[in-house]
Amino acid sequence: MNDASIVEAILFASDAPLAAGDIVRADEALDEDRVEAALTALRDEYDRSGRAFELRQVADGYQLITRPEFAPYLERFDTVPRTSRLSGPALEALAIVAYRQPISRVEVEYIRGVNSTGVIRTLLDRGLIEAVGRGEGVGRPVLYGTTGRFMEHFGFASLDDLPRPEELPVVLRDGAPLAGEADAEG
Amino acid sequence: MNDASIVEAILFASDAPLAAGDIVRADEALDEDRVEAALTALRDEYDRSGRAFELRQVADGYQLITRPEFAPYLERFDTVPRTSRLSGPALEALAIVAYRQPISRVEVEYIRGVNSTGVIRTLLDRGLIEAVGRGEGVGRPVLYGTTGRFMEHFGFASLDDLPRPEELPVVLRDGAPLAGEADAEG
Amino acid sequence: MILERDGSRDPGTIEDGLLVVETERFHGPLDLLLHLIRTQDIDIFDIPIARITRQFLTAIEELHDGDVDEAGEFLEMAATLVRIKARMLLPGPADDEDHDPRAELVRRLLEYEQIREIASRLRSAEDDRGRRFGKGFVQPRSRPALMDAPLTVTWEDVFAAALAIEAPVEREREHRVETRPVSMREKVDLIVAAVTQRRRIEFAKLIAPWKERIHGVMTFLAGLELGRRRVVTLRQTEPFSPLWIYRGPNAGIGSADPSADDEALR
Repeated sequence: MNDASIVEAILFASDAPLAAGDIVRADEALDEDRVEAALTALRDEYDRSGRAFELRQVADGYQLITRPEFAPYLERFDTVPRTSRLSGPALEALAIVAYRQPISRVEVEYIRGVNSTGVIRTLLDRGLIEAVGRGEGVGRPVLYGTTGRFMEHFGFASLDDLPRPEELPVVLRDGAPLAGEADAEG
Repeated sequence: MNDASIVEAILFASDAPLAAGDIVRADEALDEDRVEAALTALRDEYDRSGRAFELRQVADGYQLITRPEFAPYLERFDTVPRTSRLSGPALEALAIVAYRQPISRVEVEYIRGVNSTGVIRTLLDRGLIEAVGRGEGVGRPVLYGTTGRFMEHFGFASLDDLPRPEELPVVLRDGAPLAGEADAEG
Repeated sequence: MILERDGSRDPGTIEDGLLVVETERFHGPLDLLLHLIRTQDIDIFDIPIARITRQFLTAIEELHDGDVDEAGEFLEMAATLVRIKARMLLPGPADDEDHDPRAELVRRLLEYEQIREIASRLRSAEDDRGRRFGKGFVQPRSRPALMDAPLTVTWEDVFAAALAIEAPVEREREHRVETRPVSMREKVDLIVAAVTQRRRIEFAKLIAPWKERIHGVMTFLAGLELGRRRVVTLRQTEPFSPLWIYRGPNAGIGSADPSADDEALR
């Protein structure tokens, strides 16, 4: 049983991305270097042999995932589970949390200009954000941050995959990316 | 896009077995003969290239599944949880059980606003909560409370030590009415 | 009220020189304001507050069926715009470059626009990811022996989760509060009738019969508009003291011509 086969079996049987550090637990003989080498070998092999799926890095984990060109065929099947898209308001709130984390609900609401209790609840329920601490000040508000599930939902390998404020067409006059001085008193 | 790749993508992404007659739906150009030929080609290819998974025919159709010889690795793997942390929803459910015990699953769900079967299962598996009795009313629901392991882990000598109850949201305060009871059990 | 913005449709149309906007298409007051500014090629650093305020008020007057909370957010913004407009008319020590009353609004608009751009990038990433599918069938496995697993959760984690829990009644309240639409016109008539009868009236009295905030805001806006047209005079001796509305020099002029009123109130 070679390393690559073991790693393949584990990725194949997993319903969530796995980090190299998780995969090593499959066997005492494995270590992270060997797992990384096996992952590289698998990635090359899937590409070379024209598999319909590929090995992809997401957040700090790896997963097997179909290549995008098969989407039109797969969308015809009820037995192929699909993740539902987020609503516009939910995406807006999520964008704010992603760039300004850790951030309280009230701050999100100030930036959006509208009550955001419902969308924050949705994002929490979908595991895209989580409570990461508590802020200073009155009521010590819960602060939110994004999760690994967030990375997976958008297919980001790391936070560096998020669009950078400076490459967006819209910038503040002084070029400061999303000035952090917003007081949340609304 | 060859037939075998399309069939592979579909079997990979489907959460239920598919018969050749189902798979033809993927593309107008396909027919059952071509699908059967693709299935045979895939089976041979997986065997020849030593994949950790195989094409298996079950009662309802075809499925991709890891080969039995990898079971020991998967089992080993399964015995080690992926994370030593609790998810946000699990933390929330634990907080509710801690402050409102004894409490039924339905009441936890009422407070959280979402189905909580999974997180309660996790907390039970973690040994942080346990069944402590049965409630009144229809179905006499199981009531949960925290365990000795919970006390030990968080370093509490007694439940009266749970800190800062005065800061809690009203719904978690001792004696606050659980309005969900009537609905949930009616 | 919050519907998906659909990029393929233009949510605003120019009609008789007025911008007609369906507020339902917008995620909130900032979204609407940005739309007004961007579709008219307005320099965001030099917003013509009077014009934008007029257009914004026109847009939210069409907010008839929205629920009260949502309307409140638009009205709050309307009040902010009117406040900025008023501050710009007043000469004073604060009236210089560094203290442009519009500065904070501009900062918020730009920040919001940036967020909107990021959200649209996230949408493309989501679409890309949506074309890739993970493993469908996963073999059933034995339950992990979690009891023996390490656990690094602290009590702070649990307590933070406890504090984040919201009252379930809030979430359950899904029924919509039906409110009669409140128009500026009706508030104008109310104020005019009041000051015709007795020369002056306290603002608080005018809004006392209603508990919804929308009545207060609309009455206040109507008062400001009538003040601008000098139909009434607003007096307040010091901040937070009672606000009095007096009959103004132009009382009785113009109200004879309802169409002129409508025009002025747009």
